[in-house]
Amino acid sequence: MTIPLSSAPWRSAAGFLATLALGLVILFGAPRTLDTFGLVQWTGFAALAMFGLSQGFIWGFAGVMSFGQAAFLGLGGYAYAVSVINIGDSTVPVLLAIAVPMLFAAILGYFMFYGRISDAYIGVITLTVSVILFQLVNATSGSQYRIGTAELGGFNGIPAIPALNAPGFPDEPLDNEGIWYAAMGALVLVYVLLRAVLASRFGRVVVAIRENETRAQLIGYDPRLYKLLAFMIAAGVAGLAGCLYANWGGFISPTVFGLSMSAQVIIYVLVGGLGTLVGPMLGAVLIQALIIAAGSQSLLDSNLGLGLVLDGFVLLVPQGLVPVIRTLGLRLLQRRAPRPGPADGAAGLATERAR
Amino acid sequence: MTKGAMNRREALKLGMAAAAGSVAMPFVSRSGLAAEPIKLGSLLDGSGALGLEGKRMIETTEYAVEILNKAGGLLGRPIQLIAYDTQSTMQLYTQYAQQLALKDKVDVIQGGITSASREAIRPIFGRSKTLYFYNTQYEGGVCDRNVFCTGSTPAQTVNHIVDYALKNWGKKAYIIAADYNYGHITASWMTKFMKDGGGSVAGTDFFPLDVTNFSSAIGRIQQAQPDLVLSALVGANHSGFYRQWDAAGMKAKIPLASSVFGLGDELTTMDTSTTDGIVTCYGWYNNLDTPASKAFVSGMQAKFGADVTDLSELDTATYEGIMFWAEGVKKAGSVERDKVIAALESGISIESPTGKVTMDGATHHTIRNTYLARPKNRKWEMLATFPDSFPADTGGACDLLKNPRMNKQFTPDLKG
Amino acid sequence: MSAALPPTGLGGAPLRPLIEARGVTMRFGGVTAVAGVDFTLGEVELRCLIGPNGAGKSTFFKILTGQLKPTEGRIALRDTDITGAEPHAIARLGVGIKTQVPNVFNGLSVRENVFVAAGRRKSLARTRAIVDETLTRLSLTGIADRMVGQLAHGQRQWVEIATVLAQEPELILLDEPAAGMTHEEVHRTAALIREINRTHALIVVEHDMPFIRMIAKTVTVFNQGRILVEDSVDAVLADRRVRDVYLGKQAG
Amino acid sequence: MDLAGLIAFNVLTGIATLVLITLGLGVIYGMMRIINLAHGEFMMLGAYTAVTASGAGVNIWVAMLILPPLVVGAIGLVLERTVIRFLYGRMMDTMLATWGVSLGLIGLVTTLYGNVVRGVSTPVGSIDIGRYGASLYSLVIMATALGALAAMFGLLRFTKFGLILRATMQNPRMAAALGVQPNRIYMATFALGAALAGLAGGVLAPISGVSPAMGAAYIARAFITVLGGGPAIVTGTGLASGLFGTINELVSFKTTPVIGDVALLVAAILLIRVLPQGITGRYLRRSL
Repeated sequence: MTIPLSSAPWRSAAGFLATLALGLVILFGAPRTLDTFGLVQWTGFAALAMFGLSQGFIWGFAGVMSFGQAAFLGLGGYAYAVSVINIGDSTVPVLLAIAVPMLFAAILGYFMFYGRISDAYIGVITLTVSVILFQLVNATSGSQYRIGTAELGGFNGIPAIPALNAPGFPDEPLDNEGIWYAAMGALVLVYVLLRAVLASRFGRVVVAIRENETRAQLIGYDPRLYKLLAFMIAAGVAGLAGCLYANWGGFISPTVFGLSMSAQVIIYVLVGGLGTLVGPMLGAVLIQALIIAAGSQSLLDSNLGLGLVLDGFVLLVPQGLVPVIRTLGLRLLQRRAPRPGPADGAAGLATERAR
Repeated sequence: MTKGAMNRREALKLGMAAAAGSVAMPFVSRSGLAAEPIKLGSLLDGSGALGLEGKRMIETTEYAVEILNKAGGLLGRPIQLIAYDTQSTMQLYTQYAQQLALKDKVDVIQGGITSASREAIRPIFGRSKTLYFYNTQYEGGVCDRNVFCTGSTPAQTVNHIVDYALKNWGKKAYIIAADYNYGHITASWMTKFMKDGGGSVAGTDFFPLDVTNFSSAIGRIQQAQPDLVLSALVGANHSGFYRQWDAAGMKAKIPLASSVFGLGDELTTMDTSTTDGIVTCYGWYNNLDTPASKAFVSGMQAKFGADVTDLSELDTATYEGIMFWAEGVKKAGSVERDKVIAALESGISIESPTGKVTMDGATHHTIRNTYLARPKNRKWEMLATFPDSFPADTGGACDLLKNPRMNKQFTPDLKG
Repeated sequence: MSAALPPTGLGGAPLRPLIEARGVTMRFGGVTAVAGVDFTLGEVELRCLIGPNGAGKSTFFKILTGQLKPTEGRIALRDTDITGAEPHAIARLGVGIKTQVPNVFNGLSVRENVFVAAGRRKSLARTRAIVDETLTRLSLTGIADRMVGQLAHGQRQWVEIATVLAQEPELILLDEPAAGMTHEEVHRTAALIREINRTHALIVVEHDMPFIRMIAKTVTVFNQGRILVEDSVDAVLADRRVRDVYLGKQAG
Repeated sequence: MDLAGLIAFNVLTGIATLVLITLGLGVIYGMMRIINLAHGEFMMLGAYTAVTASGAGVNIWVAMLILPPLVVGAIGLVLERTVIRFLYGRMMDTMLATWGVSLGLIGLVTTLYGNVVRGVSTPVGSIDIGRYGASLYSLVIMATALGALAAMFGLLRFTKFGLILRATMQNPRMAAALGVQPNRIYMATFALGAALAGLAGGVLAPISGVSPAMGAAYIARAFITVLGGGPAIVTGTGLASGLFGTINELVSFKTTPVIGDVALLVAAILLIRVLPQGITGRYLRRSL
């Protein structure tokens, strides 16, 4: 028999509540403790943490290795930028920033999953698609490339993107603090939604397919459909991240479609912990802080640093930080508690293992 | 949560390092100028695709700040340099721009290399009301009260290239340019100047900055049979064009002129057979034979080593940007943005390595000398000098004295 | 040997076929794994498939469940042609399979495994009821929250059988259900199969002859991709050809 | 007519370039099922080897054709021993690890050489095709590509190493039963793939700028060509390069290089959709 302390549902709920509480503390605490710049910086972290959630969900839970998640980040950012310049009020643009990447993911996902394209090839195809998007958007310099009143700007990107506003008040864009609440609030909300999705029957089937696609099929689930839906959800999350990212700097350029963006988000997930939702968010903040620190010094090239971090984690800590910390924490707890834990005491949540 | 604090410490550390690197600190403290330093922010690419150009510009920035501090700083206060390496990454430009404006709260920002980076950060400084100097030879037309541009623009340079080409080579040009706003706008100017001079343009091709293979492009150019090729190709990958052009034996058949060739290290890294004879026009060449020019080169070499042989207009413009700002501060008697702008708009002139340069109050661009030259055996061979060129490209439409709220970038009208 | 007689007798009224396979052939490159097999299974019938390794039994199972598309031939489930249909579509028609190598969700708990199997298109309450019932039926309640990947081989077999049952199929395919089980477990499995057979049709592939005697009435013998014999269990086990096949296999 | 000649010449150059940038990746993927994301950086190292050697006064042909494969092959060997070998059988992890290697190499070269574009001069002149001029160096690229393909074919077809390679490829355990250590073979294969990438970098150095980040420009094209080609390394690489190279050059000439690249990538994705195992996964299966 399992002891209650280490039973999976208990830990899952505790982890969820702890993360939610921490998220809310950061959400309301940051404006009271940080100066404007710190808040703006953390807004950027929140946007990239959301991007990390997207990759963490599709890779860690659906087992789909997308090497081109930046494609959806970019589509979301551009969808927001183009539509908010045209429309003015930011409500519809935010919805478009989610819907456009989802639609694109639906088409691409149908092509891949229903085309029986194997896992490794899915990585290469998503990567290639993001390269194609990068090249196309990069080649839209000149005023003939415009959607409505928004010039795409090619390599230069779109500057001075109007910020979010309260629905119906396009002339009163949010200030830095308002954008922080929007970004961090959205992050907390998306985290809760993804947890809900994973706890739902749909989520369990998605994880089951990751664990054993054949068995899921033999039970009567169509893995293609579930993968497609998971892929679309992740694309929508990445799109929303792109929207927040565009809001953060008021600027977007084709580099959001770039390989280094896709690489970064994979590193977030790997460092934070594959098969968790907290991990990718933590990884995003850590890696971004590292990159920013690298820009303030010239000793170590940031690529070299990222490469070493990536290889170090693949070789030495392949499960990522969060699972390691959780295991250590549980071990400490169990050492204090006199009752011996069961064999699976350190195995992590049932639904939070990926390999 | 401690992230903010850490960055401030880092920034301070950097600023101190920059100040300690200069000889100014002891002098400043001896004079009892313990006043709070004036903060000069710098955003340049010390690494990445533009690292080559950026590194020299960063050095020039340090050099200019050192000169100012040696002379006792400004308004009795030392100048503290806060510099960030933007690593040729657009994301970092926005990141550090916000950092400089909101956190470090610098008094002026000098920097930006590509037009893309300028357009990314310009709105940020506009919002935070931080004075911004853009010190790069560029496509012209920026009309923004908060921004001063010290680099040369097409009406000061490209027109002379086109004139030379029309006079010496023929009437039919083929234009190849980088596929971003610099390339597009410069190509428009090239087309306009060609047509104004009675020539024609056989074709225009744009290449994204990551294109390295130009074989099909060279085929297309040959098919069009132009008398000359005008290039606004930019950056590392595009240097392949010149090599492939040479390798295809085209150097002997169709002459080349460029609006950006030679601003990097092309003269030292490429074969002379590839570089020789490509006609260019800039606000400065590093073998310009004037005392001020020589003093600048030797000053830089004394500070950064004898291998600083690839200085270009990007560096003198950076130097000028800082010196113009310093003059403005002196004249205004304050570092407050509006006062400094007013001082600069009053028509300040400085003596720089490039000669006498005057800030045009209406356009926030410089009236300056430009020079026509072509590489010959790894040196620039001067062909002509054009004194006191006016930034007519911006000047036609932009008058910030009359209309200070104007904020846009003018581009050539090809219909007229 | 037989502990209890199944409710439907051999030689009774001809049952309407549940599965009808005609001329099913499967070639891999130059190798023919299944060659022109005709196979019929009635409603609520229990059939054992035996034959040496490589005789084509598992390949035939894969064809029945849609994991492989036959090169030739047709298969019908009642009135539905399922030739070349997707595995999930066949599963939805009511076919469940326990595969030869345990095919379970290693990263999920026992309960989650059964839940996922039970939960397709059913209400949450109904699903929970099925999960509890299945866990109790297979005595898995005690390890319900353990991770399947950490269980012993025999236990994982039981988990897989549980997922198949929870799916509530009409036809159950069991590929070597007794492999790796203890003597006591084998008896339990046999009892379970007989119990299931009261309401469900089953096809069981097995090598363990005593086990087959415990459960079987009709046995189909595969050899080299073809059906060698199909007869009552006693007749088959007495058949010379069957002995030759097995002995030949053992000798070779 | 002259124009057709020039276009044909460019198409052949494009195909040869594609063969060169793909072959090393194809060897490693075909033999070991490892998608080597550091492939572009191996090319970059080859190009740097050529630049450094020719700068040091080494004969240009030696600097371009001999030294890069040797140097990069050795680097590949070291990386295989220190990183890759711990990850065999973990496909995603090897992909991530090679990505890490790729970032690390970019960073390392940036630190050592600075982020500067260097170049080697083209060692041969130009030729005229009718009234059009073209670079004679294209012929060098074609010859090298053809030579590399022929050498790979010879290696696989006629040598014992080739036989062992093919055996290991089919079934690692069988090779082990033959008394061959799969580990050794993997090590040699990885080094061979790295060497071929180095050769590509060395040969292409004169026509493209040499910079730490140059590998990124090739990587997507190389991958997609390997996958399009399928399991047979020589035939697959040749056929896929022929198909994609032709599409790329023709579309580039008619429109722009960007659209040409996009056309290549789209064509490749469609091909993989139709033939998930690549061209030689479906046709010519018995080829090498």
